[in-house]
Amino acid sequence: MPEITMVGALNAALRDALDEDPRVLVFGEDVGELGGVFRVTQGLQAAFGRDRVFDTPISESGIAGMCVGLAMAGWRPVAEMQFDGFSYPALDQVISHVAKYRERTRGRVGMPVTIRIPSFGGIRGKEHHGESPETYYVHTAGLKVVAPADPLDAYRLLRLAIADPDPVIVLEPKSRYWSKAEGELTTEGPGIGRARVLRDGSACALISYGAMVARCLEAAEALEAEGVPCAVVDLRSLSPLDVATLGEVVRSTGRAVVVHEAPLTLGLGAEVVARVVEEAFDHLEAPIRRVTGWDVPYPPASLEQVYLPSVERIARAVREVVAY
Amino acid sequence: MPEITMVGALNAALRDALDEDPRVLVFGEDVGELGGVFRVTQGLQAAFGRDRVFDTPISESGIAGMCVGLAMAGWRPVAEMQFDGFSYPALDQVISHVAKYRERTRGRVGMPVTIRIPSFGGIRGKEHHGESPETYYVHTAGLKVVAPADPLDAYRLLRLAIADPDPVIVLEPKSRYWSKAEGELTTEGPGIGRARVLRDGSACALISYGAMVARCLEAAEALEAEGVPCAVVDLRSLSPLDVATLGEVVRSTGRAVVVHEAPLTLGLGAEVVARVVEEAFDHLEAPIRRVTGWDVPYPPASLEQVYLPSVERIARAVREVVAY
Amino acid sequence: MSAPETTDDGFPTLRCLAPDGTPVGDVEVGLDEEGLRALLRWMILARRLDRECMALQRQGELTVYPPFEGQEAAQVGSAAALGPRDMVFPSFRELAAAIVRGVDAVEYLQYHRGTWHGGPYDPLATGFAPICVPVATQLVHAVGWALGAKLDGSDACALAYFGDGAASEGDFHEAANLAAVFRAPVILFCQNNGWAISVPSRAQFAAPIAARAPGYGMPGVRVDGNDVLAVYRATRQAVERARAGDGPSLIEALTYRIGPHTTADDPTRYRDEAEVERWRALDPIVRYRRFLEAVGVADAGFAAACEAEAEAWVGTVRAELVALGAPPASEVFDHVFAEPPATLRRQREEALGGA
Amino acid sequence: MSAPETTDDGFPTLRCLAPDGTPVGDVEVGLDEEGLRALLRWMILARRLDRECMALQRQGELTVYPPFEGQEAAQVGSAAALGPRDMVFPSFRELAAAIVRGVDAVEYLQYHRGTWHGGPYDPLATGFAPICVPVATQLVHAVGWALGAKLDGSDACALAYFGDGAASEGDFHEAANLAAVFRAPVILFCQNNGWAISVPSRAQFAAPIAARAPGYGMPGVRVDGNDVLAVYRATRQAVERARAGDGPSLIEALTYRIGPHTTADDPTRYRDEAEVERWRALDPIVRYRRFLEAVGVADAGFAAACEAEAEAWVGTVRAELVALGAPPASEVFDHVFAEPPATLRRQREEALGGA
Ligand SMILES: Cc1ncc(C[n+]2csc(CCOP(=O)(O)OP(=O)(O)O)c2C)c(N)n1
Ligand SMILES: Cc1ncc(C[n+]2csc(CCOP(=O)(O)OP(=O)(O)O)c2C)c(N)n1
Ligand SMILES: [Mg+2]
Ligand SMILES: [Mg+2]
Repeated sequence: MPEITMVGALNAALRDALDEDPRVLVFGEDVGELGGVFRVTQGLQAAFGRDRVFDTPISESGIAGMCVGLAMAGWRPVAEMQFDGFSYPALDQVISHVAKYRERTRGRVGMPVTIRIPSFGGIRGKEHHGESPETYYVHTAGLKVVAPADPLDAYRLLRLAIADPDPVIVLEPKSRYWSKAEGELTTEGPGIGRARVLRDGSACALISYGAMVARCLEAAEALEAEGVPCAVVDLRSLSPLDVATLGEVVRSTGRAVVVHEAPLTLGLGAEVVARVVEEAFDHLEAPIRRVTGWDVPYPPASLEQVYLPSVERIARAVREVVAY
Repeated sequence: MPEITMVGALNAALRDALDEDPRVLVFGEDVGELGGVFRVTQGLQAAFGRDRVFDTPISESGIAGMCVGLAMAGWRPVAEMQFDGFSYPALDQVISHVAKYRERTRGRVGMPVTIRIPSFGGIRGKEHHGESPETYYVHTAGLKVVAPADPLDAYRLLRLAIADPDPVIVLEPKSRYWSKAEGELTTEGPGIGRARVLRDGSACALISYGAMVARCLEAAEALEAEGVPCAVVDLRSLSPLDVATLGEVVRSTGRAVVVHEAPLTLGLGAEVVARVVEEAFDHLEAPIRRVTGWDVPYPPASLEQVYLPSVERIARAVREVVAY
Repeated sequence: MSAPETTDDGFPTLRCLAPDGTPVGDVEVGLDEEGLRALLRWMILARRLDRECMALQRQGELTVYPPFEGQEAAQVGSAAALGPRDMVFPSFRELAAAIVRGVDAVEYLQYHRGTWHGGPYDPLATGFAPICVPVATQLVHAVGWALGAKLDGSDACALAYFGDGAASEGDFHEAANLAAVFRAPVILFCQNNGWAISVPSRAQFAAPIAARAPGYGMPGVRVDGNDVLAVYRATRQAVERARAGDGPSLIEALTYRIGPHTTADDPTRYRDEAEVERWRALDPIVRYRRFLEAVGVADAGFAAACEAEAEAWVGTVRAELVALGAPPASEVFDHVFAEPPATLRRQREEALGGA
Repeated sequence: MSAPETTDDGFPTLRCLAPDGTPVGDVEVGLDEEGLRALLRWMILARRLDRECMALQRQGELTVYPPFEGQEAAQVGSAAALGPRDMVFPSFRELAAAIVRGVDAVEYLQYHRGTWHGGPYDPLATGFAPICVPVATQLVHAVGWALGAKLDGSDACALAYFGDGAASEGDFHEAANLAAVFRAPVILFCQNNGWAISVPSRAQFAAPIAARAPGYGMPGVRVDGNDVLAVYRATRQAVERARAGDGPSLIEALTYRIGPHTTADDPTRYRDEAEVERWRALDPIVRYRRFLEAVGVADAGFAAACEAEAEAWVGTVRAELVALGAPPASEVFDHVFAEPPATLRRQREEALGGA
């Protein structure tokens, strides 16, 4: 089986979705001829034509708003926001309409809308190119939010998002776009709403998603060598959260560290802590630590590693929690 | 001393700010001749003229964006978003610019911007008129966010917001606009960043803000009668959070219930739980409960009391926590 | 009688009937006599219902209500120009258009009764999208729907209503530009009723809204919004254009909101009664009725019959409406997702017990 | 030589010089000989620096760089028409304009070196707002600033740059409309360089951008953006209008991005080399230099001297730039608030230790 990058897997997911369902449309800024600034849509316009894969003017609010109308007309829109920081002009349409339309129409008008957003930092990008927007979406009732950590899961989650009858925000970790994996591209396996335990370990649970999963695995490796075996949980589905798995894992470890790139305050880690406290209070042997971005705007390239959770920061937090 | 409503107190705060600082400007939709749909700006245009108090077209993004330019030109803009649900078109300007401008300019260009947003539910409003947008703002690094619970603190917080060198989002609880208080209007007292303990009690801490503070006080009253004395903390400053006070109170009660109108998931309660766990883990005798709005769009008028935390729901949570 | 003052800017305004009902332009708009009478009937029904709603609100049977009195011609004339497979994207004041589309008034009014959100009726079956409160946001929905219809090879079109106030929003621009670029079969229909709550048109923009159309590469027409024939004609033309694949159009209908912004508003705080009186004299129903009677398409008996029908109808509407109970609490949870996730199921249980 | 094809739409394009430098319009733009020469000097300096930046990026000294080659006249001509108290609101490709404003190139380039954000230079001292990446967002900032200047009774004005791509954003519309309503002294200056990354103008809008101006009630001018005199003249006029209290203007400068969108872009994926060649032949520097030499305002020695100056200058810029170290880690925390709150101070400590 050949290796595939995350970009390749996402491209395959779009291709297969376009192929299998004639109602799927793919559009956004530069997704056509260019194939997207990250090449995720490469070749799709040539394969499926300009009616099904097309460029839009730079109008993020319009892109999200058109999704609403297209969904009403029976289409299954898959829109790309070019970067995390440029998804914000669409927030009003997403919060006020995409998320609420099914509810508002008592279920008569569904919103099978997928919005893909290349997200998070770590690529030495300029300001507005390293944002972690998940909180804005996770807090918004009516949306589902997923963030894959590896190519195979990226394929699965994007396919599931497109097939979902409800709106799904897909946060693609840019810094992992060129990471590779080997295996079958399939929609089988854990669905939206399910976390994955990537590694077992009794000392502490590392809970993360997106690009930070790789750093958690690295930290777990290092900690294992120190005699501190850590479980690693990839949340995948940021909304709905897999509360059952979280509870189960932390009830067994008694200790947890949550890791994400977003700023600390009201980053997803806050919700994870709250849920873990609700699910596993009697089993907790130490406060849950959050290793996250700081409460600052995402910094410029030469300072981004000061901001991003490092393997060392993760490991230190685990050591502290274990020593508590 | 005469009684004053929250609307009256906010009006007085704007009037005093306009009076004391000639660089203060007040603008927004219908704030001029009409005096705002809630009358918060009533009489200000007549008193200070059309240059300092003026109507804008319906352009929330433009309103927030103009704040940036006006601040650069040395003004101190105080903008009104007409309702919580109509503040979303301005999110891009607020997140990408208002919050980041000082950072981006290495402190050379400050953003002494105040954005007032009549917020939260409980007034039998239509959809988009009962939103609790605090998470979007609290998670955004570079902003301060306050939410007063009573008229005197509304005066204080709005004055402090306007005087603050950094951008402050003021979430005004609509359902308390016509609540009354007696006392001196003053900026003395707790600043932005400080919570207030409104009531002492050893059994459990009720932590809330905005309109829910009144319900917490009511619940505390009822619980006191049952022999369950509760402390009530009014956060006031949602960002920065007064972590020290939170820790102190919960270290003494060992139990806490957080109450807010916003949906549960990544509502401010999640952050409060996470902080309390960090600050008071060894003192916790029960999991912290969150009594909040559900993870659904704000419901129509005839169902809003199904959604809003009721005194009964709050009291029940306290009883459960105390019985844990 | 002089033309409304807002038209004193040199920009042409399409008109078929003078305010007194005399033809001043081509009155052959392509409707047969029955069609012509239908316009009057709808306007009469709509006005009667609008007034009933004001009363219902005063009596506590509706929460807040935004009346459209004065705008009947703008709404009826435009909605009547559409076919059954077309889709209307309303703002929040388009009850008259909803009636023309066949939306059930009681279902619609659940919105204002506070028992449900934007689309208590079936938007797809009625061709009338949910009531949309965040102004101008519906315009991009309409463009998306129209693009979808075009991709389906259908000749259906979308018509989106918006106000003069909404025209200042970014979404207006994105919708107009996207429509033009994609040649989407959509009609952007502005009811310029002179006011956005308390803010008059002149404080909202510095040129006629219709004058924006050339900047997008689409036709822009300004029409006397109190002249139902002119509105019908302009809309019909735009519809034909859309069906022919020639893309979007912008229509600005000059009209006036006779009543308050909503029942929560007190317009005496910001506008002169004299202005209201001037517009009252331009009443769209009186004008059209005079025309129909003058040309012999309807007699006084027809209007009387319509009024009687309206009376009976609003009686039924009222009766059904006040009989409506609150929806079950479960409604709060049951329409958020096609399949509620475990976390939401748990909340539902906490809220409702086993219900 | 034929005019750029994008102008074949009947909309007039202001031009002073033909592509070969021959005057085709009034070339008296109100500049003395020194002023005329300064335009050439700035263009030469700018181009040389732009090319150096491309090299610096290839050598790993800059992260990503957006070149402006081909757009020198559009930027220099417009920026030169401003006074020292005016304020420029750039997008992200306006290094040439920054140079004219006196922004220090090394400070500016810290942005592209990845050592700091949008405004590494002092925006207020230079009259040049921070680099602004979210397209069109800067336009409303400019309107706010201009309104502020007007309220101060100053005759200063703001000039905001934006691209053809940015013109599709809602913020463009809100800015234009707000500017018109408030009669704000602001110039909305569009560099229509034919492309928004890979999307050509024709897929972005269906009418000239300048044609949008009447819809807002402001003058709109389209100008040959490779003709520095025409750009200067159009901007000058707009500036005078603004200073006189007559409000905003919209200028669309037709130009072309000769290079890639940024150094991360490969334009051969979406456009023909032939198109690039056609525009290369319309080089703004060659055109203007021919004119100056023909009318005897500058001789060949002048251009040579400018080139020598540019060479030496970019050498210094390069040396200073590559000598720049990474900023201290504390920078991540120290500019978020005027006074860091306790929660942030604690994070700072956690990140930096006692530092
Ligand atoms: C995005 C947004 N901002 C503000 C509001 C509050 N609001 C409701 S109606 C209205 C005025 C609308 O004026 P116009 O578009 O002319 O419509 P009309 O009320 O005259 O029918 C405003 C500001 C809103 N509904 N949506
Ligand atoms: C709001 C927003 N959306 C998307 C982008 C990503 N982006 C960067 S430049 C660009 C194209 C801009 O085109 P144009 O305005 O014509 O400027 P040019 O690059 O030609 O100078 C895009 C889409 C952005 N910067 N901002
Ligand atoms: Mg109006
Ligand atoms: Mg461009």
